[in-house]
Amino acid sequence: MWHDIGLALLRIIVVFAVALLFVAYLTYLERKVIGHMQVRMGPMRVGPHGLLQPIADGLKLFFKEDIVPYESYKLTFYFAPLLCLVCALILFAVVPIDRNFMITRLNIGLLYILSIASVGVMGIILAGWASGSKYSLLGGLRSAAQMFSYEIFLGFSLIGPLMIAGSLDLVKIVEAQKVPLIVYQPVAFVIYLIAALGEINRTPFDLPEAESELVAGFHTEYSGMKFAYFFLAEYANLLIVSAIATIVFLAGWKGPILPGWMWFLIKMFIFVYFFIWVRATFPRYRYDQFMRIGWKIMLPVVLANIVVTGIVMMLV
Amino acid sequence: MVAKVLMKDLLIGLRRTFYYFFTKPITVQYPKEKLQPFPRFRGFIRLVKDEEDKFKCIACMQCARVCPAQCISLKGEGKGKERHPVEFNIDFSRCIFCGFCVEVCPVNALEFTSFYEGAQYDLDWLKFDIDKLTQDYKKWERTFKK
Amino acid sequence: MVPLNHVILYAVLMFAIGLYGALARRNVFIVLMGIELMLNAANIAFIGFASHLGNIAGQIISIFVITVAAGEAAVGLAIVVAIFRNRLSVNIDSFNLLKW
Amino acid sequence: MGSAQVFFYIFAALSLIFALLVVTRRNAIHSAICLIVTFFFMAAVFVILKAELLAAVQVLVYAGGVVGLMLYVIMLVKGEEANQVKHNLGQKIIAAFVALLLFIQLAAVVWVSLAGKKAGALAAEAAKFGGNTEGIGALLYTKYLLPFEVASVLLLAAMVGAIVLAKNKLER
Amino acid sequence: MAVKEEQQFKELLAKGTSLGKVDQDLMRETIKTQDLWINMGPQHPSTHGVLRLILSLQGERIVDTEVVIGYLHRGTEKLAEARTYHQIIPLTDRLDYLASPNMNFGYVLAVEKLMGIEVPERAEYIRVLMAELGRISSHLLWLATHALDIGAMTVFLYCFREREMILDLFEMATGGRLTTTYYRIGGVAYDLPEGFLDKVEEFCEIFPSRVKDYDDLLYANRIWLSRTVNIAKIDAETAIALGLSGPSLRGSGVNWDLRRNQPYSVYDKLDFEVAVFDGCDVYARYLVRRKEMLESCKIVKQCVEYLKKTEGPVMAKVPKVIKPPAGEVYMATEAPKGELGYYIVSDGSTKPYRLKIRTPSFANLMSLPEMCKGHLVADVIAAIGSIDIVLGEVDR
Repeated sequence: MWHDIGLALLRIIVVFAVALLFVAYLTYLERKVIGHMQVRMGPMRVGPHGLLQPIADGLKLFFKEDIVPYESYKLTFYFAPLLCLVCALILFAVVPIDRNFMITRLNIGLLYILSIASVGVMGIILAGWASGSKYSLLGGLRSAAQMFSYEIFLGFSLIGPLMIAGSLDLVKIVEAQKVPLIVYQPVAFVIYLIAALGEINRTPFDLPEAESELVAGFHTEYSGMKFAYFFLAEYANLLIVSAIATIVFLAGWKGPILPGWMWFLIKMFIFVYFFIWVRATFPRYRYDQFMRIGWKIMLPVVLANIVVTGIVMMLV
Repeated sequence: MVAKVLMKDLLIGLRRTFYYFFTKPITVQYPKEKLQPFPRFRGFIRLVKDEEDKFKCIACMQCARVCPAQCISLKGEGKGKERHPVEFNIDFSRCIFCGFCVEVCPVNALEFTSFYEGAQYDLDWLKFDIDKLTQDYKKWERTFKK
Repeated sequence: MVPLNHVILYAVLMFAIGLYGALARRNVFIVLMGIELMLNAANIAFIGFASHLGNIAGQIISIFVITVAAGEAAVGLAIVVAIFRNRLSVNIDSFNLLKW
Repeated sequence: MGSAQVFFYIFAALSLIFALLVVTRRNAIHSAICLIVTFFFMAAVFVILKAELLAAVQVLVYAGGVVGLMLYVIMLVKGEEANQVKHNLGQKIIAAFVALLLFIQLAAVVWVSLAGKKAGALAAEAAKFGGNTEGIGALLYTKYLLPFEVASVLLLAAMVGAIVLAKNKLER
Repeated sequence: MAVKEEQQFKELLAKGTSLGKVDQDLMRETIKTQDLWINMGPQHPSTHGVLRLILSLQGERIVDTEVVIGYLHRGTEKLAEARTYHQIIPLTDRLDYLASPNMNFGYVLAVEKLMGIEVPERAEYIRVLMAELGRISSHLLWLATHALDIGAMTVFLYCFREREMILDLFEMATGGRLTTTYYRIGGVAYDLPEGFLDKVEEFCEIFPSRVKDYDDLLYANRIWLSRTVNIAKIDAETAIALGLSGPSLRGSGVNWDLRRNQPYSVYDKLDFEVAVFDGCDVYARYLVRRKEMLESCKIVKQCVEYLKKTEGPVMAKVPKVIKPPAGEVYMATEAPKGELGYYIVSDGSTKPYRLKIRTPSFANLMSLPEMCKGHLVADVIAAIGSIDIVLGEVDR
C-alpha cells in the first residue's frame, strides 16, 4: 500500500512540476513567437536568447510589493487567485500523457475537466468583486458571462466526438480512435477551437482583459504573487485546452516511430502555437458581438453537428 | 458565401503573420548595439576649438538671443579678435535641440555631436559649463552599428 | 462500506441546516441557498438508497432533482432581480405586497 | 472500518460545517463561497457512494452554474448590503427550533428503521450497462424517457420565465 | 409603468444628448434606472494621451459623453507672443508632434503670406515632399494605435517599422526625428543631403507592398469589419456643422481637401486623388486614411522626380530680423488630421501680437459626443481612434 501511495505521489509531483515548468515557459514561448511574427525578437536579455526570462519574471513577481486596495474585501481578495490556480492545476490530474502515464484515470475524465473548469470561473468573478473597483467588477462580470456561455459550446462541441468514441474516459477516447477524430468531426473541431478561445479568454475574445476598454479587467488591482497566480492559471488553462483537443481530436499519444508522450507533446504544442498565432493576428470582438456569435451561430451549428453525427451513426 | 464560411478573410491574416514568423527580425538590441546617427543628427552640442586650442567662439551673444528655450548663457572677455568666452553654459535640461544656435553662429563655434543619451539620474549633470562643453563627447559614446 | 443510516442521517442533517437557513435569514439570496441545500439533502438520500439497493434509478431521480434546482435558481434569481428593480432591496421582509 | 468509510465521515463532516457557515455568514458572497465548498465535499461523498457521474454533474451544475449565477446576481444588485438590517433573534430561535425538531423526528425514524444496513455496493444494474455513466445514460433514454423530456421542458420553461422576468422593460 | 409615461420616456431617449438638466430629472422620475458614470481617462490606455471622458451609461449604452481636455495645456499661443517669428517654429513642431513638418508648413506659409515672400520652387517641392512624408508617418501611427485599440497588436509593429523608415529619412535630411524644425520663413533650413532622394524613392517602392500587409490583417477581416462598420456614424451635414475636417470629414463623403480646393505651395502642379468615402463610419475613415497614405506616396514620387532634375536655392532672400508689416493673416493648410489654420495678428514688431491656431484635432474631438451617442463603451474606443486626435494639438 505504501508503495502505491509513494508511486502516486511521485507521479503527482512529476506531472505538476512539468506542468508548472511548461506553464512558465509558455509565457516565454508566447512572447518569442509573437515577437517573431511582429518582426522583432521577444525577450533577449536574460540568459541566452532570454531563456531565463520566465524565471526572472517569477522572481520579480515574487518579490514585488503585494498591494491590497483599501476598498477590497480582504479574505476573498486573497482567496480568488488561489481558487483560479488550483482549479487550473488539478485539471492536469486526469490528462493521459501516455497510455500508462497519468495521475489518475477517471471514467468520467472529460466531465471532470469540464466541471472543474467551470468552478475556475468563480475565481474570476470573486476577484472582480473583491477588488472593490468598477472596472474590475465589470471585467469580472463580463468574463463570468463569457465563460459560462462558452463552456456550453465547448461541452457541446465535444459531444459529437464522444458519441463516436463512446466513452468519457480520456484513455478510452484515445484508444477508440483508429483515425484521428478530426477527420470525422471537422465542424466540431472548429467550434471547439473557437469556444476554447472564448473559454480561456484569449484574442479575439479577450474581453475580460480588454486593456483598451477595461484597463486589465478582473485583475486590475492585483499585483505581485497574486497576479502571478492568475497569470499561471490562464496559461495552465491554455495547456489544458490544447491537451483536450489533442486527446479528443488528434488521437492523443498515438503516432508512428516516436514514443507516445512525445507525440502527445508535439500535438499539444501545435494547438498552443495556433492559439498564440491567433493572438498575434486578430483584433478583438465587442462584447455583444461575441455573445451573438456564441448563441446565434455556434450553438445552432454545434447542435446540428450532434444531430447529423447521430443520424450518420445510426445509419452506418 | 463559401469564402465566408471557410473564413478566408481570417486565413489571409494568419498567412501574413505566419510569413513574417520566418523573416528576420528588424530589432536593434539597443544598449548593446546602436545605430550610427546620420551626419546631420542634432545631438548634444559642443563648443569647438581651433587648431591652436583656442575657442572659435567670439562671444557675440547671437546664440543666446536666438535660443527659443533660453538655455544658453555666456560671458565674453576681450575686444575684437581677442574676444573669447570665459563662461559658456548650456542647460540641456531645457534645450529643445532645434539647432538654431548652431545655425546662427557666424564662426561655426558650436557643433552637434551624435551623443544623445541624456537620461540621467542627476539633473545637474545636464547643466554643461564651458569645460564640459569642450570635452570630447566620444568619451560617452559607445560602439555604433549601421 | 458506509452504513445506510449514517448516510441518511447526514442527509437529514443537511436538510435541517438548509431549513434553518431558509427560515432564519432575511437575505433572499441566503434563503435561496438554504433551499438549494435542502434539495441537495434529498439528493444525498436518493444516492444513498441507490447504492444500498444496487439500483441506479435513485441516481436518475437525483438528476431530475438537479434539473429542478437549476430551474428554481434561475427563476428565483430572476424574480429577485425583478423585485430589486422596484424595491431596491433584497431583504425578504420588503417583499410583502401579497401578504395579508 | 474501511478507508472509504473514514473518508465518508471526514467529507460529510466538512460539508456540514461549510453548510452551517452558508446559513450563518452575514455577507451573501461569503455564503456563496462556502456553498461552493459544500458542494465540493458533497461531490466527494457522492464519489464514495459510487455515483461518479452525479459528483461531476453536482460540481458542474451547482458549484459552476447555480452558485455562479447567484454570485452574478448578488454582485449586480449589491446583495451583500442587505444584511445591514438588524437581525431578528426571535425568528432565529424559532427557525432553529423547527429545524431541530424536524431533525430529531426524521433521525429517530431513520435510526430505528435503517440500522445495520450497508450502503455503497451499487452493483447489478450499473454493471449490466458497463459502468455508471453508461447505465444512467441508457436508463434515461429508455425507461425514464418521459420524465427526462418533462425535465427538459421544465428547464425550457424556467429559461423563458427567467428571461421574461429579468429583462428590462425598456428594451422591449 | 403607464403607457403614456413610457412613450414620454422613449421620446426623451430619442432626444439623447440634447436633454437639459430638468429633462434628465424627469427621465429619472419616469423610470427607475441607475445611470452609471464611468470616468475614462486621463490615465487610460486608449485615450491617446491625457484625454478624459465622462461617460454616462444606461446599461452599456452611452447616453452622454463629456470631453474634458486641458491636461496637456502648454500655452503655446501665449508663449508665441513672447517669441520672435523665427523662434515660434520649434513651438509649432510640438503641436502635432506626429507630423511636425506639416505643422511647420502652415506656420511658415502664414508668415510668408503676411510678408509677401516668394519662395524658390525647389524649396516648395522639398517642403511638400517632407509634408507628405509627415502625413504618411502620422497616418501610420494612427493606424497602428487604432488597430491596437481594437486589439490587433501586430499591425502596430508593422506600421512602426515603416514609420521608422520615414523617421530615418527625417533624421537624414533635418537632423531631428520627431521635431524636425526643418522649415524656415522663406524656404527650408538646408538643402537635402546626398543620397536622400534615392532613399525616398526606395521607400516609395516598398511602401505599397507594406500597405498590403496591413490590408491582409485588417481590410477584409470580419472582426475588424464588425468593430468598425456602422460604428460612430456621423452624416455629412452634421460633420460640416460640427466643423470636422480632414480625413474624418472625407470619411463622411464630403469631398473637401484644402490641397485641392484652396491649393497652396505647389500642390496645384501635382497630380493626386482626394480620398473620399461615404460610409460615414469608422471603417470609412480607415479607408480614407489608407488611401491617403498611398496618394501621399504618389505625391512624394512626383516631388522626387522634380527634385532630381533641378538644382537651385532653397531659401528666399529674407531679412535677418523678421518684421512683418502690421496686419493680420489667416492661412489654412491640410494637415494629416484636417484643416490647420494659423491666424497671425502683427503689430509690426518682431513678435506677433497674437497667434491663434485653429487645430484640426480640437474641432474633430468635439464631434465625439455626437458619434458615441447610443453606442457601447467599446465603441468609444473605436470612435476616439477614428478621429485621430493628438492631445498636444487639442490643448495647445
